[in-house]
Amino acid sequence: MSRTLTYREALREGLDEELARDPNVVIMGEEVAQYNGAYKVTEGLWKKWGDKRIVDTPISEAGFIGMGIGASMLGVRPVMELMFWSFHSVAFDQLVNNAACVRYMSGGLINCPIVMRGPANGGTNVGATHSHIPEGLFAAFPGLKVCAPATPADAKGLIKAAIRDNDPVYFMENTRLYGMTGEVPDPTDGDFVIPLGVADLKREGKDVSIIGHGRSIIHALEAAETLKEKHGIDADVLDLRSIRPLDVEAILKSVMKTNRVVLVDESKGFGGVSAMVSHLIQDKAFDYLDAPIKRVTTMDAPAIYSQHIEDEQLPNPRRIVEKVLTLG
Amino acid sequence: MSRTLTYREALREGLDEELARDPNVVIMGEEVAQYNGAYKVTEGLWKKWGDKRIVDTPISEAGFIGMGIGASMLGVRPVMELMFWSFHSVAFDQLVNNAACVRYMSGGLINCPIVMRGPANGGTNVGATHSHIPEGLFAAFPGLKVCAPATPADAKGLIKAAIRDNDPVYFMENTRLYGMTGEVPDPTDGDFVIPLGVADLKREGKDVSIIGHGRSIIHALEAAETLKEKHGIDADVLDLRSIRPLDVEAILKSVMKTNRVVLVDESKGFGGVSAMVSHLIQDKAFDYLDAPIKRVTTMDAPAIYSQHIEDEQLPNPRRIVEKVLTLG
Amino acid sequence: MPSTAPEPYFRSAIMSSATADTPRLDFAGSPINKALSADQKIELFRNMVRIRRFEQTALKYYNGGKIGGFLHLYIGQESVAVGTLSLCGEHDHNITAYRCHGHALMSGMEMNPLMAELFGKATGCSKGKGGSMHFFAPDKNYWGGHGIVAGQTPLGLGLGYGLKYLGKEGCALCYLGDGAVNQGAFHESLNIAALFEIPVVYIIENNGYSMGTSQKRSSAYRGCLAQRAEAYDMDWDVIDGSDLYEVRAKAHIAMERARKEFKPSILEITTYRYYGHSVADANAKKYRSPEEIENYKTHFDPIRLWRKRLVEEGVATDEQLDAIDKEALADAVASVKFAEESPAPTIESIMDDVYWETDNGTPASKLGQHFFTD
Amino acid sequence: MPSTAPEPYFRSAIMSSATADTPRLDFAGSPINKALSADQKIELFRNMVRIRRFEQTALKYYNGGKIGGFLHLYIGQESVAVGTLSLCGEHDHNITAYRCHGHALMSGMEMNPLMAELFGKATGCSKGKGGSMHFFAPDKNYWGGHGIVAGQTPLGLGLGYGLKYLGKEGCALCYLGDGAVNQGAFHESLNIAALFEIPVVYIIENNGYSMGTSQKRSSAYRGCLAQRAEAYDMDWDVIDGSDLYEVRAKAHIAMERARKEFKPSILEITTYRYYGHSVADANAKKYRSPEEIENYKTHFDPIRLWRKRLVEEGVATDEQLDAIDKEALADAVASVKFAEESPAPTIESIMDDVYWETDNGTPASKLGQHFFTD
Ligand SMILES: Cc1ncc(C[n+]2csc(CCOP(=O)(O)OP(=O)(O)O)c2C)c(N)n1
Ligand SMILES: Cc1ncc(C[n+]2csc(CCOP(=O)(O)OP(=O)(O)O)c2C)c(N)n1
Ligand SMILES: [Mg+2]
Ligand SMILES: [Mg+2]
Repeated sequence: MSRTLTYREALREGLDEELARDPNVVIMGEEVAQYNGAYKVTEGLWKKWGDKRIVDTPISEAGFIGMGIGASMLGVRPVMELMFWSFHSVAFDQLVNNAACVRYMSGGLINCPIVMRGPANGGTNVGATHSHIPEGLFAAFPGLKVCAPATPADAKGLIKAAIRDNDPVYFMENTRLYGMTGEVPDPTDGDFVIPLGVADLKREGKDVSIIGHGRSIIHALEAAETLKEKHGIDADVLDLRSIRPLDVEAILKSVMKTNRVVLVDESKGFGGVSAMVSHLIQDKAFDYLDAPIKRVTTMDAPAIYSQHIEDEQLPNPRRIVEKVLTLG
Repeated sequence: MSRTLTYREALREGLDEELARDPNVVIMGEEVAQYNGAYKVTEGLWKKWGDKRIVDTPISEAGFIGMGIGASMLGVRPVMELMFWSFHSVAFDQLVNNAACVRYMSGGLINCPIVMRGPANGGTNVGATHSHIPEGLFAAFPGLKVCAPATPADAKGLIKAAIRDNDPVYFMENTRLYGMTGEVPDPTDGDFVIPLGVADLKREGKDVSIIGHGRSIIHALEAAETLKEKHGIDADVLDLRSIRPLDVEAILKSVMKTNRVVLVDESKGFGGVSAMVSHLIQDKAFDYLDAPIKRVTTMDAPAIYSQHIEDEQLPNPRRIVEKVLTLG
Repeated sequence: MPSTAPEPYFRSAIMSSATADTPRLDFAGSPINKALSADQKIELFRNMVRIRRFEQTALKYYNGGKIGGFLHLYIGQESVAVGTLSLCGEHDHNITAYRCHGHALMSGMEMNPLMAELFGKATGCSKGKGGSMHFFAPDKNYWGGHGIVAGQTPLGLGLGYGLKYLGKEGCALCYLGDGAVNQGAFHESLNIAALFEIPVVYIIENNGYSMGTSQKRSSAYRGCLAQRAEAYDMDWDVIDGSDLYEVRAKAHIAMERARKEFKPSILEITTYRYYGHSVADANAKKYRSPEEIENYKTHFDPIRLWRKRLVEEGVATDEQLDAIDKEALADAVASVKFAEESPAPTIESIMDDVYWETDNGTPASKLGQHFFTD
Repeated sequence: MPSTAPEPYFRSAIMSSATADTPRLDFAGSPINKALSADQKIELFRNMVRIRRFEQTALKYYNGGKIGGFLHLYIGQESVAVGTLSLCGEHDHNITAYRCHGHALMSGMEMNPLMAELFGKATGCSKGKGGSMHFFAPDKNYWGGHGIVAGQTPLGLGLGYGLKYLGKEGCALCYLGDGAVNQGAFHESLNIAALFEIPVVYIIENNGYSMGTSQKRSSAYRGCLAQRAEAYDMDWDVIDGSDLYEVRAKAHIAMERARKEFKPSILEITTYRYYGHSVADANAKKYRSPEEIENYKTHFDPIRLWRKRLVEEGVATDEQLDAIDKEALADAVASVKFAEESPAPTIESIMDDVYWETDNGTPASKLGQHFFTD
């Protein structure tokens, strides 16, 4: 059985179930408790779980995230909300040094079972500083894991896996997806966990592989319909879901089938997840490529505010369709 | 005429000349003045230029770098030393938001003519937190420019260009290069400036393109000699010098000539400058490639301390030679 | 200052205990206020109502879907920007956070480009690239408008440093919220300000809340937030933001010390916001009681109090002030028309304003690839 | 504490004015010191000389090229780690910066794995992955060894938070230097510590310098650095680090308040380092006069003073203490042998210890590619 939930509700259900499963799971962040979360992901959890388990923090990301990391070394399992992932910039040292390196520097004596989560996206007209897309940024640090669900079911399944993982997992949500609905298995049918490191073929095709993660997948699916209807092109849409670990096998499988690739990435053009995936594909499936790997990325400027054109700066179905058509 | 200078001396000469040229140039950072610089790049400058122009700061990277950015908006031209580029982690917000985005968010009303410089490398047995390689990280932010000289002459020429540039330039040096010597044109022969955005073919070959920047180039040149002597392979060694702006033309020219590419990058494998260059090459020179683009990157773990093997974690001539030989 | 500063008699965090009858000190007689002409006093009124009318108008169109993203209203806090910025001369600079409309207007920006910016239009002060949080006017010594909490505090330090470096006798005013005081960058800035003797005045606009979190839930402190200055051996004061005379009298002292003696300081100005954190804050009346909001509006509204004062002093009549108010509203309405009729930015314009060198087509901009859009 | 704390009578930053004759308070009579048995007092001596002998030996081999990277010596500061950590029970935890050898040894780590770590060997406490700045022993409640200045201060907060969360009655000791106090992360931690009532004691090891910068050139403060605690309404004290009794007496009070009342505090312990910032610091005698260094060594050396005390108290004879010293040196020398004979890490081992899941070969570790070496 399954129900229709929003992405937000699915996430919340996942958090709630993990709070129930393990008394060491604690949720922390700005406005997560009494205010019910800036984006209402944690709505109702404070009322249900109380002050100990759901903790409002001051606006001190380096301080409270570092606190969570320190507590995780002792066995607490904090789930830290960044109100926006963009605010990573003021906690960067804690995120890339303390969480990512302490296991290594201690020769494996310490581990940090911590989750950092929050929305990581542009497209909400809040300007450059609030619209960073940091999946590729963090995936570049060995010691960290990164995932980015595109659907309600993935959001629930992956947040549960992230919380159970014994390494730091950086979980990238999307404010533009919070209200989106989808089928999510019923809890009475058993624990619903989606492991990290497994991509999901969201649409099966044969002519081209459209590969991405997060909201790009929603765009890709829409683009795929257009491609099919208007151009007779039948696309595979592969949702990476997890950026690190990365399901390279699934990527190669799709590419070896279609021989043509368009990567969709909300990052700016220099780098991002897609540059990495591009390199991997040409390295491992060189002989299968009938055309250069193309990407659809965010136009390479800081995020613009204007509500009239921000969606044009970002990848969108139109831009994906156009890019696929350039493959000839 | 030219003299033999160390990389450190060349940098210092460049700084000194710019201090003389423009009274608004000011050097700031931890221990840059009275201590003469942790790595002695600024040695003697405080004595020569005094308290106003050479400024010691507290250990407050977010504070003093933000201060430099604010002052640059008013027309001061600060050259900020990060004792290690690794310490970017505590100043990240200032580096990627305030410096990179304020021009954009103000619709072009404000500019930040500032240089951030310091060593950005592994290989000195100082462990994971002190050995980050952030060229790719920062190049991913539109609004920033990034360069990384490999030789004394490039160090001098590029630091002068960086200081004169009206955009923020992040200048990546290397402690393993500071003591290296090379020819640098004599100041009496005129102002020696190397513009950003121009790669330098450090060795001319025909069989394979080895492309990188910074210390990787020194390794690449050594590898190229071995390849020539032992394997009869004649390599182009292209020094990017500037990561953003990036001399894509020079890259393509080399690749179209050799049809084989090995990228060398001290970054970890996920991302880095090399993933981007790889993507660009396969995109723009797809039909010229006789083999997949290969990379030599730092082994994908946090930087190890042990002096016995850290150089094995990093790209080195042996690893480059081996990689080139895999191209068959 | 600390030793002679009067004890704060009203603080927004403990506002419920203050009433209209709480006795107030009178700062009208301080030199900087005595020096005000009638016209200047009226001008202060005009500036406050212009902010309020501009924002009320913006609110209407935000609710009508014409404005994107966030809209952090300054309504209720007008006396802070107006009082402090009224003291600025040609060498004084200012910078603030995302709640920046008041500072922008008081710095001398026109309503048209501001409203157009909110509407995301090419005629906006930031060409539609900044939005509500990012108004700038360097030509008016106004440096924004910054979205990352306390991220502007080192920049403000840099403005002060720059003034000193360039030999200009002025000071930098750097505003932040009561929640922003707990960001590390602010503390780093304070230490450097005191150590380097930077002419910067940090102004905490204490409206009692950071989003839904009251001051008591976000900060540990002795006495008040400004008192943290003592940690850096720095001066501080607390100011009742509902009284324009007090704001000016005390800020003037701090600014003069910055300009003449290179002494930085922290001023904490108690104030209140009438609306939610941003307009989208649906909880605004959950974490604050309606009574608390009403009490402030009724007894401490800075515009109402200033109006009363002007009338009592015989500086202006209610009719004159009404006319000014009307004019302000008319300007705001006109700015909407301007905004509505302005073109949206073009897609190509997304790529402008990233680099000075490319914008200016310099030789440097011709070398190498600057942009990497796929 | 602030109101009753005796005025600091000796501070390293103003050390030149203190001499051996400067009158000292006697903390021998405080309960926690009175409770010490003779053996325990001798043990404190042993712990201090073990640190010194270990480091002197390491220094020799660093100069001989056997140790890579940095080597930040603790010599001169031994009483701080020994005095404070001697107060720790099974639920007390500690964490420090890169100058971490003393804390590691005093937490109960053996010399062999520490020396092997310096030598970059696989038998090192961190398998050769951490080096001098990164000693760890979670089994001994010792959480390192951290290289980013003040980066450990939020972690220390987290240890205290974790203890409280897990219902353990203990406290966290978090050490930092006098230069580290100006990092934002420390201030954020202080506010949270006070606000959330976290059982953490921040210990500023004030050796007067951050690299070549004296306290006066890096920090603005009133009275002393610890006094910054007042900004957060937090307790603080200043301690003469050359007196082990004083360190223990005052730290005990702070730790008890943390454990029993969840009151965090800042202790500033004045001390001195005899060598450069790290061994590679060639300027060590440029920014500090040789007289200053000699004065400290002669009059304030904590080991010499403690030895004198033990002899005066009749707790031990010089001969007994010499024997302990010799033993410490012998251990250090033996640890070099151990380190020399140990194997270097293998190249393959570079890829271990990145992820718990891959190290433990869990099902999760089999899914997806975790590593991206080309
Ligand atoms: C570093 C960072 N963290 C969080 C936020 C989200 N945020 C924006 S404003 C705000 C509250 C700030 O409150 P305060 O400083 O009191 O200013 P006010 O809004 O009351 O003017 C928060 C949490 C942010 N913009 N930046
Ligand atoms: C964020 C950061 N900035 C700079 C450094 C370089 N650095 C290491 S130690 C140090 C001085 C610290 O002095 P202090 O805190 O007094 O500690 P001490 O060395 O005296 O024990 C500096 C500048 C660093 N490791 N991290
Ligand atoms: Mg507020
Ligand atoms: Mg020190």
